[in-house]
Amino acid sequence: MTDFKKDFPILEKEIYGKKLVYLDNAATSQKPGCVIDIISEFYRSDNSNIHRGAHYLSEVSSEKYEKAREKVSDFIGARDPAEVTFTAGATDSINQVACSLEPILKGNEVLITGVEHHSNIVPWQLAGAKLRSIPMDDDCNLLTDSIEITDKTKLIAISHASNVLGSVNPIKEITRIAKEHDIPVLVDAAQSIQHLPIDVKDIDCDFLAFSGHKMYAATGVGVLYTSERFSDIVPARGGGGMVDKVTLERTTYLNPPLRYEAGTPHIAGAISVAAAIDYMQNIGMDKIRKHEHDVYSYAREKLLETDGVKVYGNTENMCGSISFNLDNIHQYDTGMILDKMGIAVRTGHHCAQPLMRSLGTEGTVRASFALYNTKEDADMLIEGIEKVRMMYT
Amino acid sequence: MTDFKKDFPILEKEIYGKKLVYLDNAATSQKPGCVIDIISEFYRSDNSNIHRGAHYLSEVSSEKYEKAREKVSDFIGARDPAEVTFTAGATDSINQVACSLEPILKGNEVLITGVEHHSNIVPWQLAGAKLRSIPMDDDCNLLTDSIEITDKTKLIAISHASNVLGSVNPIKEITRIAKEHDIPVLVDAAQSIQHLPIDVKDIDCDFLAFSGHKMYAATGVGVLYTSERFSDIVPARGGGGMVDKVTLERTTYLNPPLRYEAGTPHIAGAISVAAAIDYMQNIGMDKIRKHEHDVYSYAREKLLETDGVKVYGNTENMCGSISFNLDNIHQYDTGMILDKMGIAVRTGHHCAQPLMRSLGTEGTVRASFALYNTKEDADMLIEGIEKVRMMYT
Amino acid sequence: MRDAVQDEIIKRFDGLEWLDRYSLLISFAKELKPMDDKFKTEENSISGCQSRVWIRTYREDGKMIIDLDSDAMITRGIISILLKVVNNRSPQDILNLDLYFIEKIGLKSNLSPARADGLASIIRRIREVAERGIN
Amino acid sequence: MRDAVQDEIIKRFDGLEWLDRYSLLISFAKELKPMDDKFKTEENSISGCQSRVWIRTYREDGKMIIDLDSDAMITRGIISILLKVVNNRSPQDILNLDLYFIEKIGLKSNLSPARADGLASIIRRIREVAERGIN
Ligand SMILES: Cc1ncc(COP(=O)(O)O)c(C=O)c1O
Ligand SMILES: Cc1ncc(COP(=O)(O)O)c(C=O)c1O
Repeated sequence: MTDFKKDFPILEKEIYGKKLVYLDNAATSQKPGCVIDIISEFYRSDNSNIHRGAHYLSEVSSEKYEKAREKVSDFIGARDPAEVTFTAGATDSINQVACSLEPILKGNEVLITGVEHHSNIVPWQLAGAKLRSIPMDDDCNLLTDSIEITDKTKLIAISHASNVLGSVNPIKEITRIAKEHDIPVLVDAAQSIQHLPIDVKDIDCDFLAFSGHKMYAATGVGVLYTSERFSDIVPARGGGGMVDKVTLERTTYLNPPLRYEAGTPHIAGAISVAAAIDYMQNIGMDKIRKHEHDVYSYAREKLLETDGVKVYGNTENMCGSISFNLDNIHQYDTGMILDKMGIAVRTGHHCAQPLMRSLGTEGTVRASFALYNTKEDADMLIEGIEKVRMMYT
Repeated sequence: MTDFKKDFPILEKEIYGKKLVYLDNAATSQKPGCVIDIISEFYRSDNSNIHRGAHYLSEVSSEKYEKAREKVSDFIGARDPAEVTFTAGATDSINQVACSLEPILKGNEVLITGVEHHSNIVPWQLAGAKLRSIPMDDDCNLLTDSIEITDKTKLIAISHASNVLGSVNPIKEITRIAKEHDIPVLVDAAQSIQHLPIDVKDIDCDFLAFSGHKMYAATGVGVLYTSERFSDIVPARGGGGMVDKVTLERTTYLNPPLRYEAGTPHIAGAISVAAAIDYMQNIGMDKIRKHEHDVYSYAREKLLETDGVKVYGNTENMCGSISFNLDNIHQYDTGMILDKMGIAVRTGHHCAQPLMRSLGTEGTVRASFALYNTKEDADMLIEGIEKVRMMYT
Repeated sequence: MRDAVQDEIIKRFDGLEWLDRYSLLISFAKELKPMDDKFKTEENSISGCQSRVWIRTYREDGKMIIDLDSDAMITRGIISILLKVVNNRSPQDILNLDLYFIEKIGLKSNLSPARADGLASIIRRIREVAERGIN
Repeated sequence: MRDAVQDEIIKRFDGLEWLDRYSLLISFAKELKPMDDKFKTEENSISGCQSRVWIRTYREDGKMIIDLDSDAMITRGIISILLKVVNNRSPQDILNLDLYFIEKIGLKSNLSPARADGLASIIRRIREVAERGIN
């Protein structure tokens, strides 16, 4: 195992005089120096607006931006880079789909799961759809046999991995069922793109959404994969760069991907996503996944072994996040004390209130892992938990 | 006059062996080193997701983000930082308003001007509104006396300054008229925020939109000012961070500003906007404006004096952009040749096809200025134009 | 404006390590009389995300009696200290108070606007009640 | 696969400064026979933003005859060279062609996907017609 921490400048930091143990990766990941440098470099020597440029810098920026699109396209196994559009984040990606599909969804139904993040709940409500959850068992395994599809069901929108539990949903099973009923599927990959192999052809989903900032890239950038099957839906946003002919009476749109990118995009952000993919691929995706799996499993086991700790959810495949609570200690207290020991976790409902309700708690403590976390980090967490318990007895 | 160019690393660059003369600022501005450094610094030592953080870094990021909001709020004279939301750019800001107001706009009318950017045209069309332009004379002065407001008119949406001509629209006159009819006004300040003093209380507009990347800040970030009068409209986007209680049946929203910021925002971007404002204020806004006015007037006069150059538009106040064409030479040719001399201008319709139609041209050459441009840059442009004319005769 | 109660509290936190400060907060929390469950209603709650806080106020001899509780210990600790400072005073007194102890004992981060459930919203709520008490 | 016409063109651009390359392009442009205005229709145009390009093709003795024009001189110059290379060949010949001259004379940037009106879309259009000519 090489030490990936050294690639991430912020991980050198001390918090309250303690070495930072960053376990809030499901909220946002840290950025390797090489990604930060590429962002600076872009502003220092290439920055220009893209597309239709008549000048050199504009060509350079456009080329880097389109190369980033190609890189993402390859990374997720898209058929064509035109299926990849850059957005402002996973939430934005999902909102765009909700807005474009609004005519179909309004008054109809979107099927989700019981573990969804608010970003995969509220956009559908704003589009006027009713929501129904696929049932799950007490361990939060989806009961795919019980999926009920009605005439009103117009879309299935599911997270690949839960940001709270780390549970991995059987998305291929779900797209298979959806296809039988000819229903499109959106996959919220915000918590899987950085942990699991993703191939949109293999998954056979129609939309896939994720954020750059959770996969070692800049804030303010995300990706929406839109299958070529949906290459002619009404764009959610209008503006410069996505139109062909504009009159006050009538406007025609360009083809994807430009069709779905209104206004000046986050050029530096898109380039940072490509740089983050490069960083990961240079290490090797398999190597990252194996390491992450080892650390995640280790941490999970340790937590399960620790007295007075309740761990939530238990599915066959898990990654990224682990949610727990200490008996009789409020998650807020746990989080605050861990923070004072330099251990950054997140506490609360994690933007998943419906899940909290079904877990019967107001919130959890969530430790979430990235490629730079180690078994030592997990040990520090356990040690911290023991200290919290001591302080409270 | 101090030399501001030295603050901008990219301006050191040579293009085809010639020193870069960057005159494409209306498309995007360059970034001073201090802004670039603040972005890097954020990722190197503060990066975390904001709000509800139980840990130190999250507090630091949240505080910097909220401080950025306050800085923007002060900069535009808002009553309260809650009136300021960060978006993905000017286009995004306008689309959010169009989406929130859709119930009111659908089947009704939005009054615009004849110089609007597509980003202030297409969103209203997508919201189902009809568009009508305020008449203007041949020099592109708005004829505010001829403004006709009907029962169908539900919004006036006007650019403060034209991205093509540099003409400044009489927005205060327009808000005055609008208020008489109790009609809200959106001001597209994408081309004025970096050049003109803006006070939203004084302008008395209801919405104001602009982009960070055109005012020396990062790509992927913009601002939407929403007057407190509109603090309870339906948010355009749903997701994490903007909700109070979420159930599958019903969701309630937080108050502004959070209400209008769904999902993880572009934290580094927002901070870069504050850094850009700091940079400008450190120089002094008055000093910048005087310098820009001198250079702009000089360039305009020189162009008007040059044989075979047709300059478009002529209003009392002008800033930023100058559009022109050379007799019998296609704007694309002019742009390409200037590029080879290291002079970056933009050519084409500048996302303002309706304006191009009324100017009777398919496109123009646009030179657009920023605080670092000098009279020497204007001289280089004129020299370049002379060379183009020579090559074409 | 110096305030003896606050000065006393500040002295107790003085020089402590971070973790010890939190231990002290917890012991303050333990001193706080729990609120009767019947008062822990939706109306009495101060909305937030991290921990729940309930408030109940009434007047006795012109003084404002404030009853506060939370489901999190650290918040209870903060509340407990806060009550030592603000409880049992006239509304005008409360509005005049300069709560300098917050910064001094290093709880300022709990005041950040990001913490909807932080001290800031509790104090805001108390001030609102006090203002209504004056008019 | 070497191609005499392309090699000849490359030689003429060899060693020239940027501005001289564009002067040469303009002189190529001047050699191009303008398209009759009646053919400059919406259908015949290759959509783009920077300059307008019209294309008209027909067959003569199994060869493809391509007529191209643009309202911008530099585009005309590029077109003029392109036609020297591709015009008057069989569809299969055209599809087989390796257009290496583009890179060699430094026009590659005109090929970027950002330039909807660039050489790339013109070449794409010619290939499409050629492919239809084979099937
Ligand atoms: C599962 C899931 N979906 C969507 C999102 C939203 O991502 P963002 O806030 O970057 O838009 C998140 C982030 O927390 C998430 O965990
Ligand atoms: C007047 C005007 N409005 C809106 C926009 C859109 O800005 P952005 O592309 O940053 O969203 C522009 C940018 O060109 C503009 O000039």
